[in-house]
Amino acid sequence: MIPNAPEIGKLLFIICFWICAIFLPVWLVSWAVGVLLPMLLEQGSPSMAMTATAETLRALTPIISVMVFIPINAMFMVLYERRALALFTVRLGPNRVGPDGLLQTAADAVKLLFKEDITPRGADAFMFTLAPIIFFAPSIFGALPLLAAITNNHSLYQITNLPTGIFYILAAASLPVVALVMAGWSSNNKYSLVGGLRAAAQAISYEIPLVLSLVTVCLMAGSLDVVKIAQQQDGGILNWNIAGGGALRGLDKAIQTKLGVETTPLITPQQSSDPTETPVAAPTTFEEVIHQYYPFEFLSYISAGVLIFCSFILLGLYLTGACAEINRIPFDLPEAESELVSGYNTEYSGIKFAIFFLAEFTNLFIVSSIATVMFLGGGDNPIPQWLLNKMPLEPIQKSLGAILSPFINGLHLIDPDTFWAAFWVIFKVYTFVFIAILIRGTLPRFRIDQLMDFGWKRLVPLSLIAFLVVVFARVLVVCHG
Amino acid sequence: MDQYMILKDYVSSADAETALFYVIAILAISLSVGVISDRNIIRSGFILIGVFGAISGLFLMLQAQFLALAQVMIYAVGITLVVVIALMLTNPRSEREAVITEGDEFSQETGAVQFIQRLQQGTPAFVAVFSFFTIYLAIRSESWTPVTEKVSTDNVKVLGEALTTVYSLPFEFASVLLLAALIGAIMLAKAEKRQPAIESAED
Amino acid sequence: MVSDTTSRPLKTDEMIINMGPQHPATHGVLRMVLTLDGEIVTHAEAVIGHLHRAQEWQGQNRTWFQYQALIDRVDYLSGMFTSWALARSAEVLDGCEVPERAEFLRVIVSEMNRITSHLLWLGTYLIDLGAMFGFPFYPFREREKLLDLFEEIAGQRMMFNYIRIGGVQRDPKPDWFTRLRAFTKEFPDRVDEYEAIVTENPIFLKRTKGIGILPLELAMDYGVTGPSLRASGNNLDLRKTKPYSIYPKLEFKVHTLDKPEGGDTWDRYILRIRELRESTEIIKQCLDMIPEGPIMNKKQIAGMRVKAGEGFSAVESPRGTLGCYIISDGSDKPFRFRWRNPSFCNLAVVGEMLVGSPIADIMAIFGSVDVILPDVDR
Amino acid sequence: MGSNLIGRAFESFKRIGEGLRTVLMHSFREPITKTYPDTVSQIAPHFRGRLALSVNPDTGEHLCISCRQCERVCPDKCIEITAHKSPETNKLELIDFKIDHGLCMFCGLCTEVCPTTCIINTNDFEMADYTRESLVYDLRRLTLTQEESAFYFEAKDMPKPKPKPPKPAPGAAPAAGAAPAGAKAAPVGAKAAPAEGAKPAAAAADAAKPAESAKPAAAPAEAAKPAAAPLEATKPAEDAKPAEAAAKPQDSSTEPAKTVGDTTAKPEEKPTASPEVKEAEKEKAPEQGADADKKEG
Repeated sequence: MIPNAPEIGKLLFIICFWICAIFLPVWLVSWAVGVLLPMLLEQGSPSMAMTATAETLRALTPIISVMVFIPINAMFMVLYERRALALFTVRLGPNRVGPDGLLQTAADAVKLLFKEDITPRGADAFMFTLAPIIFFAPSIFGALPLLAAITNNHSLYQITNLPTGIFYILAAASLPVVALVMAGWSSNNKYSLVGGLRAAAQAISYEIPLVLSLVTVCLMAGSLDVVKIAQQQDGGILNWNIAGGGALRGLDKAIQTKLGVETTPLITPQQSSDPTETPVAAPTTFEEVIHQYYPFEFLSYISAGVLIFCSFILLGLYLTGACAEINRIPFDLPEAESELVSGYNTEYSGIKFAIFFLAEFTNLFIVSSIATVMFLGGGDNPIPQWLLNKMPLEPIQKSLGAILSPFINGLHLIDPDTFWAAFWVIFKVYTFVFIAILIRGTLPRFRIDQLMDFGWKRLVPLSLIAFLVVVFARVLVVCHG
Repeated sequence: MDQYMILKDYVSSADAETALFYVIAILAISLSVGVISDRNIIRSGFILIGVFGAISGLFLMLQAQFLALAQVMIYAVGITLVVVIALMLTNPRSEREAVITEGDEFSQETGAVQFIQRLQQGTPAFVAVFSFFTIYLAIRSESWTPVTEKVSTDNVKVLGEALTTVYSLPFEFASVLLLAALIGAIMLAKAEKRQPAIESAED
Repeated sequence: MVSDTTSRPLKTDEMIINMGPQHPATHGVLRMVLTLDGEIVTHAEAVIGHLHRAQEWQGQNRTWFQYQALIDRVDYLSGMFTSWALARSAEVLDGCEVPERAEFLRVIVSEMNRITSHLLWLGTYLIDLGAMFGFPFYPFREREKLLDLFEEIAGQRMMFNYIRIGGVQRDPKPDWFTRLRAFTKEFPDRVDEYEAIVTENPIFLKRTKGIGILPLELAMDYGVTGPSLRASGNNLDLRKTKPYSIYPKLEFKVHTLDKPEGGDTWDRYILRIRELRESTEIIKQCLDMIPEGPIMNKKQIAGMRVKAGEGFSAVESPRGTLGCYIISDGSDKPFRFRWRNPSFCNLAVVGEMLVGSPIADIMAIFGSVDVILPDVDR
Repeated sequence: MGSNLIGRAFESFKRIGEGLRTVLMHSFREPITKTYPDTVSQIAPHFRGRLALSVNPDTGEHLCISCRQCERVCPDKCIEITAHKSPETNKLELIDFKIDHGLCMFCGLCTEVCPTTCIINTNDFEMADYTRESLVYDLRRLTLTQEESAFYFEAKDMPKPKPKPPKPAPGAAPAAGAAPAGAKAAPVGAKAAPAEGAKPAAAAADAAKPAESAKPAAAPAEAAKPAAAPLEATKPAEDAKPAEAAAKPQDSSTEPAKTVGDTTAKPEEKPTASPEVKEAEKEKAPEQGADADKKEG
């Protein structure tokens, strides 16, 4: 039917294989470090030193799992990108190393590691070496707060849960620019210098719409804590921030009431703080629930619509800003191949170049996962819970539970909450990555002044307008947060 | 086991915090010395980023997460980067040239470089040390009442409330100042752009 | 200039950048010395000659028969046209008639070659503009099909040596015509696809509209020909203005954009896209009209001779007017050669077009003129 | 203005969406590339690939008549023919045929002027090698086998050559002179060894196999190299390149007993270092010294 079915099948196979290859070691390592070893250490009557070691191990779990995750993930993403681009360009893509080219990037990485590490004459050797490190480091520690968000605030990762989570991530994401300028300047190459300057100018301009869009989402959610934001959006696609930041939550609840599904009693801060409105004792009918969530009837409906529209704009703003922040096409001006040879990394070779390469793909992943957590409900199932309850999934769940219960209870091997959360996060994140690849395969590059114009004259005002509209529209609708 | 208890107590005690404070402070001070002593002005700009990073570490110790992160985002990355870029664009060559043209009052980095030169000559060093000790003594002599209550783990809310209630007037003043600076910068940039056009007309 | 920079309160140094010959986007071995003020080009100078192979001299030291094989290396993307220019000049000198079937074949293969040349330009131009990974493969895909057809009749994919003095080298099989007809049927759809991706793409429009404007007077002064000239408003196309071969029998349109202020890079792009469609139409007509008959009127032997005298002829190559001037002394070797290469004149005007544009536009402008470096240096 | 801006924004989104859709839809088309070494696409029969010398597909006799047309017409001067006039038949006889494929530009002019359609362009394009010297193909590597010749004669629609009139068998015994016999045997020997490296991509896979097996045979051929020395000693100095001639790998002299008329090719026969070769080696040493003197002088 589809002439290209074998190739698509191969790509899907590669995705499945690599996702297993990524998440199996990460999960095993974090389980071993965070659960098994402490459990063994604390058996019987543990000495204090052992308890201390166990605690340290638990505390170190997030960072160890991230360290394991990043290189393998980058390897997969390079291959994923190449195969997907091959699909778009009616080619085959890498298919020589390993079955269907599975090990292509591994081979490339090995090749890069063994290449000569050259420092050009006249370069500032210290800065030249420091730049890739500064570029790479934030992608490790910047991703930490996201871990708690995407694993349903798993107890192992709670330690990374910061009250200013999203702000921390943004601060970490702004650091690589310094590295780019540093690399450009210290290479003693004019093309590199221009690339570094472009990187700085671009990142500073596009950080504003990026931050503003995320701030607006935080405003909708009423928190800077990524875990809180992720948990707020639980319960299906209607609760996600993409659907107006919870503007459809009332609809969701109303449907549940109509269907007679057991609902949790809703406690919204607005209600408790608002003295005029007496707390309603669990509304029972569809109309009542609707009225409770959309108190101003028609105005509320309109503002809910506006909120949904705004949240789509915000997602667009965020993705545009993020694309510029991580130098993806069509914003890859710092390394514009046809203009600046390779921009800031022209002079880099060997492992330093590999680190730049690795960090770029990791940044893409992090940016996509931020979008997932902030807009698409993190690890939440898109199908609403009441719909899931209607489905005949009970026997499957029970049988699965019976099989898996020894692992869950005895060894703490599988945490069902975390597992499904991780599954949905992976799915959503790689969808974003796929969109980024599709854009890369289609669009030409901006020019630097057009980029600045677009950033300052279009995106910044748009993000400010969206911010204002959301502030006003949100008053009329009872959202979460 | 006892040793471990002692260690655990120490880690969570105020002494450890003090020790950490000194470590960060020494880092910040040594980096700042690096900023003014490095002969390469662009490199000293990069070191300045490190100084701001260390200061944000101090903020973190004060439980002011939001401020610390803002420090990193705005000062360390944003502003310093702009300064570094300005330095690169205005004269990428070393400061030696600037020293020769000492009378040039227009070029900005000449002033900065001269400052460094004089500092290295030693006369302002005395002034700097003197003023440092003055400030130090002033700080020490004042009796600061320590706030014993912990503000909050989530002090963003506290900060926001403070800015919009008690400190709203200073906050507005600061924004007016920033606006003025913004307009001034635009005017300067525009004036620069007009100039070559006039000159070419003269030609 | 010096007084300019010093009197300004914030002086920015001018930077001299050597773009090429190893730069990834200079289409071969062109070296451009750029003086930059920030990112704005204040002066541009193209340094050519890195690929000079003394083609004219080589021609004078080889026999006619041998030089036919060499000549399509001058402009490797449109070898049919260089061969044709040489063959026509020699035929003018020699007075030998070309069989009609050969003329039809010549038109077919050279219009095919025009398509391949424009397709390659399209792909590389999008690479110049930064669409590195997706689109550039599509034109190359169609180009491959035509190259396969070339390989079947001429023996090679780029160095054809197909059009000979007095005719063409080989008569293709009927199967070849069928395949070509199939290609002409599906090709317009493919062009539609290119246009869907590129033509109205807002980023592409931003990168090309109003960039690198070439006023008609400037173009005429520099002797610019081909699509670059037609985009600026002149309808010079030798196929119409000085009809040769069987072009008078064919119905086709010379696309010209009526641009009083001069054509920009987008105009040059859209003109080439239209020429792709027009060439397909020409091929279709030729396939319908091609008669049976001989294909060669002159014996292709090693010691082939051309009558003494002087001859000039020009053809409309994908890059513009390609002229060939020869003097023969009646021996088996030509006495003097002179090529009029379109790329040389088109490159000369690029320096003027670049001044005042940012670095990023250098490639957008330079690429839009479609210069082939071996054609410049000969 | 405002509505215009919004309208333009929507227009832009529409256009970008259209482009993205077109690109995405391409992923459902069949890929146009192939996994090259595994699957080789059909190459046109007239493709101008590596040059080769064909033999008569029916009889297996070499078609070259040493007319030197190709050598003359070659614009790159990459063909070098060594031939001499046979004293018995008073006809030109081919001794060696060398093509420097590193110099060749594959214009195919030599194939056009060849009167016997001996030199042809094969479909072989895989001729990468480690040294420039190994791109110089000699007679043995150039000559195609009978099957390969048949394939190309059919693919290129070339008229099949008539078999040569049988030559009068020379009564000269092999003992009469090892050197002329060796020289005469040259084309025969060339035929005996299957053309190495002749891998027509479109030809059947088993056609390539003998070529592969010929590779190990090259090493003994190198050993037999000095055998060319006596040959050159008797040869008139018409091809005044003694040093190069000496470098010719000729396993032909390993079969000195063969007569010219003997055309039965024995591909499986491996050249062995016979006593004659050893003798030749002994003779060669002074000869080479003389050559060196000649060059210096």
